[in-house]
Amino acid sequence: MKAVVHVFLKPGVLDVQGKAVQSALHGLGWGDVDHVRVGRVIEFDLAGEDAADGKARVEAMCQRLLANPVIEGYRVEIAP
Amino acid sequence: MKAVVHVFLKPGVLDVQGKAVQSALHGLGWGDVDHVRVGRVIEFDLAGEDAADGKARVEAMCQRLLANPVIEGYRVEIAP
Amino acid sequence: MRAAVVVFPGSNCDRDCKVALERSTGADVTMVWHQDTALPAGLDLIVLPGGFSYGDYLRCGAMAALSPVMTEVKAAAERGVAVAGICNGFQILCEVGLLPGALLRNAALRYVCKPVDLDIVNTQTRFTAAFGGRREATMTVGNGEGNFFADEATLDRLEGEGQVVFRYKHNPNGSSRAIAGIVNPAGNVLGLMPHPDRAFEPALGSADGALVFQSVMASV
Amino acid sequence: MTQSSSAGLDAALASGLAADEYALIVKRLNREPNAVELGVFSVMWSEHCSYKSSRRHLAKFPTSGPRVIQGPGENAGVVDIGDGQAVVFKMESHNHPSFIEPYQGAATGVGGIMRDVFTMGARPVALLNALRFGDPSHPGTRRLVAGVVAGIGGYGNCVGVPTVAGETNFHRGYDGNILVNAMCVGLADSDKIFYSAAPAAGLPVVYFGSKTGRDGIHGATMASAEFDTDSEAKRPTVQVGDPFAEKLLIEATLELMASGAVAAIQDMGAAGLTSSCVEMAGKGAVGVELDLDAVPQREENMTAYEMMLSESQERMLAILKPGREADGQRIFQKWGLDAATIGRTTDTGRIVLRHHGEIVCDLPLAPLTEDAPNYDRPWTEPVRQPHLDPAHIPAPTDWEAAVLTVMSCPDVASKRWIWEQYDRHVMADTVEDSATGADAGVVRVHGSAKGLAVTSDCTPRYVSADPYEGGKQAVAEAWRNLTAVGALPIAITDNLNFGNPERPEIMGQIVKAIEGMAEACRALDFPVVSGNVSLYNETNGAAIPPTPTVGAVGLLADYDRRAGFGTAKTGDTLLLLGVSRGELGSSLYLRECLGREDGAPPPVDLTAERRNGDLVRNLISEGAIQVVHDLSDGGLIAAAAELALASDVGVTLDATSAAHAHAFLFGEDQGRYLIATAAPDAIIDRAQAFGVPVATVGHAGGEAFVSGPLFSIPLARLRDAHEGWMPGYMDRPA
Ligand SMILES: Nc1ncnc2c1ncn2[C@@H]1O[C@H](COP(=O)(O)OP(=O)(O)O)[C@@H](O)[C@H]1O
Ligand SMILES: [Mg+2]
Repeated sequence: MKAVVHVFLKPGVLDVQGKAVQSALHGLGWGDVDHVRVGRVIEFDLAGEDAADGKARVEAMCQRLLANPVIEGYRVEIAP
Repeated sequence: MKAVVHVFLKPGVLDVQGKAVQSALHGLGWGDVDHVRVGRVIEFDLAGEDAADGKARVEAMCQRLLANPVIEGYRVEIAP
Repeated sequence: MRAAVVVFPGSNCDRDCKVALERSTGADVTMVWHQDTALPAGLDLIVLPGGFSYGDYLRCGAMAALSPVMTEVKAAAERGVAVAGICNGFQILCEVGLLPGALLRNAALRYVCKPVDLDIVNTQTRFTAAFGGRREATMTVGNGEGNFFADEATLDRLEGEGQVVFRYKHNPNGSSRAIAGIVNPAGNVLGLMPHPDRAFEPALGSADGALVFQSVMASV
Repeated sequence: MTQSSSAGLDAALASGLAADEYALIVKRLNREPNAVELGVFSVMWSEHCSYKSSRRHLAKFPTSGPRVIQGPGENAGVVDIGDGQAVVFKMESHNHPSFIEPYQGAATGVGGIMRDVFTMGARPVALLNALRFGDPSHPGTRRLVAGVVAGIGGYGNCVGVPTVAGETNFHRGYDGNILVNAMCVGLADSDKIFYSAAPAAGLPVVYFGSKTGRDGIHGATMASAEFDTDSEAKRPTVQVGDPFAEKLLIEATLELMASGAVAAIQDMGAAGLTSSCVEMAGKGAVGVELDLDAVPQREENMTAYEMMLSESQERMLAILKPGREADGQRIFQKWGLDAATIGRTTDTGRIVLRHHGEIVCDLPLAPLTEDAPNYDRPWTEPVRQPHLDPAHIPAPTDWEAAVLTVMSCPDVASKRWIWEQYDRHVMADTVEDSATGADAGVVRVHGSAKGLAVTSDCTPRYVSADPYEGGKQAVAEAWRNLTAVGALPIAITDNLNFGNPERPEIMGQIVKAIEGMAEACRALDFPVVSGNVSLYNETNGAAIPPTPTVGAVGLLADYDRRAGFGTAKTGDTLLLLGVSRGELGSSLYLRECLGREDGAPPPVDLTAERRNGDLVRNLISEGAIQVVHDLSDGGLIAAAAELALASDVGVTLDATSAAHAHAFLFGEDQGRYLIATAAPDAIIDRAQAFGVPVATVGHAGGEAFVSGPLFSIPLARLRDAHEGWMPGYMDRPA
């Protein structure tokens, strides 16, 4: 199975990277760009075939390591 | 429209973060995890309705700013 | 000698570079703002200083590379004016394409600040002539993304053409082939991670950095 | 008289106020406060802002002196260093936020303390950090260390201020409450210091920096509350630091000041907009009226309450001189900062806030500041530990193991893993730092021959055993560390970290530690010019060891005339200045080798301290000695071993004539210095003439650390032990 984890700052938490990218894009002439958010994406393979079980394991990984639950939220996708 | 850009290191460029995450996951007991890669994801809104046109604009942004073609590849998705 | 130090928002070694240049060469140093669209006339050296331009929030050097002043810096480099990018300045030179390769996260994934012993691989450049054939130097590094990367073919070419100028004796950040500093093929654009601007007099632990600036002065 | 409603009282209790405090507010106002007003009271009357438990005791500190330009009460202390220059400094804690989110908590701690310094008109030139973590074997410790250190480095490195010194301790007493104390030192022209008091009515109040979000609401009251298992739930939105914004803010603030536009200025720290505008107007005895709609906002639909209590970082509030708003706009635009005129000063003595056209707060300023509670909390005399007789303390059976145990224990082991993550060299004026082998960091006063020496010190195990002596010792050790590099100690800042002051035994620690510190400050002419108090450092009723951290600054007239301990040479004689009685009470030897944490700490004889130190400083400034190390944790063993490692030369100590070799070598008697010199006779003569006890204790040479017949340890082995612990602990797989 393949896991894809997206980690983003929780709403309301200052996203300094998003802010910087937005102002750079505006400076380059893309003034219509808005609400930029920058996050991390972590992709990996894991053993097994059962997507539900895979998802549960990856969520545990997010809690323990991949995300910082104090300020970040995450989204897990499992593909065969 | 909403744009989602994934930026990953090119194959052949050592992904030290991916390697570190993998060894940490192994250390925590998830020994079956493999081929971990860590990338950046950038999400934003942009004006207009035409997905093809949006995609072209976002690819230009990637070329100019969001990715460094020497070391990184990118993937653009546009959603309504 | 006439020199300019470019100031980006987030540069933090701009004053250090100015002072280092003045003390080691007596150069007349102008500070140039990142939004300037012209450089002072008659420059012999342009320094891109260390720091965290624009916070380096996307990729180090990426946003600075797009500053208005960089168009002028590129043009000056093409005219043969000496350009030295130190630390963040090196990252910017790679981002803007004046030097090959890129600087990745340090292998240990940590910022590292320490004195480093360097081999001077090419003593014949515009930036090393004043070492008088000495093949070693000591300076300090301070970087989180100083891990020089280029593909094998590029690395071979850099080595073959004498473009590798400084090499770490003990690689502090995982740089390919322990490369600490390189020049462009014309030899007038230098990028290096160690800081000559923090090693320009003995009280700072080393005065070897002064020789980098004195080399440029000797070439004008 | 107005009675408080039960709904009002409940809201007050929830905001951290006590029932009688709420009753007092109602009485003063002659009505119940609305929600915004209650929020304003709750932060202004929090422990963090009002110092209500410590204020009367802090008054015992000596705070003036011939060099003091500004003592406690402003954003930072200001001390004259001659030539029209002043040093500006302060220390502050970010303990609770760092426990919750170590990276951001520590980072924003560094950012906050820098703002306190540049708000006064000073350019920050050095940073220090004093860290206390739980036991290394505690499951949370490693993650906290990694996060805190990365956060401190991530912020200071980016802003471009060198982090040149600090201290790090580990003890199970901090398992549930780590301490992150950050100190910033800045330089200013002594006639261009900026203050926070609003000078007149009718002036524009200008906000600049980052936008306001919902960050850290109730951070100040949170920092004043005990942790319990519930605190996860009442966690405020964590503040995230933006060091790039801070860098721009420094440059813009200093440029704005240089333009002559600033009448008064104050950073927005804990309790944000509330405390900054209340303090500015309150100190100036004017009033203030703000239009909250004008506040730059990061999020939508923010309420007045949220805006007033937000602790969003990297924000400043300035009162500009008449007609100077355009200067401000030009500078803010150049540096890409958000800015807005959000109100004016008035002559009403009130704080009036408008939001969406309505008045949402209208309070007299006086009760917020002057009438803030000032408690005389009951306290009990700490129980003294008995003095330990060295004859009754076992000597090591395996000396080599004992030496290596002390040199590799978490408190003594090299902190290279930490300080290599800090940029120590930016600004190109650092001449001594954590790496160089010196008892204090030294940065040059840019462009002059002068140097500033900086250190931070506290030995919590001494303060636990005897708060009074421990308080004295913290000040004396800081003074000694500055002296050991050759600097004249000029003033201190402090960070008083304790448990819950409502417990009489904790209050006793606070009172006695302050009294001990005050006595040492008086005896050493070492005034307190700024500081911070962090109370309620407890989890489920277990308090931290009392930790009154001292941050100190000294002045070198000529930085070339200084000392360190990294340049001892083969053939040098080792001299020990000061009296060695063999004090083992509360020593590291006792704790690390015998597993005991008892006994009276070494007493500090302040007269001898001063005499010994003055001699050392004179000798350094005359150029008579260059290699000096003070004795502290681990006694002569640790000092000699550190000197050997830093100088890369073997050292032999002679303990054969000591009554108890283990007490002589591991004893932690105070007021002592180890000197390495090629010309010992002249130094011995000088010491005797000065009335300072001096003994020849060994020499440098060879490649081992030796005290025949007790031990002989190859330097490489000693180095592995000393350098190996921290990377071994931090970098082992998860
Ligand atoms: N957190 C830290 N940050 C920076 N430097 C540190 C830190 N912890 C320890 N150090 C450095 O390690 C060295 C030894 O520290 P310490 O044993 O506390 O010194 P001392 O007892 O002489 O005051 C000093 O140079 C000190 O500045
Ligand atoms: Mg010391």
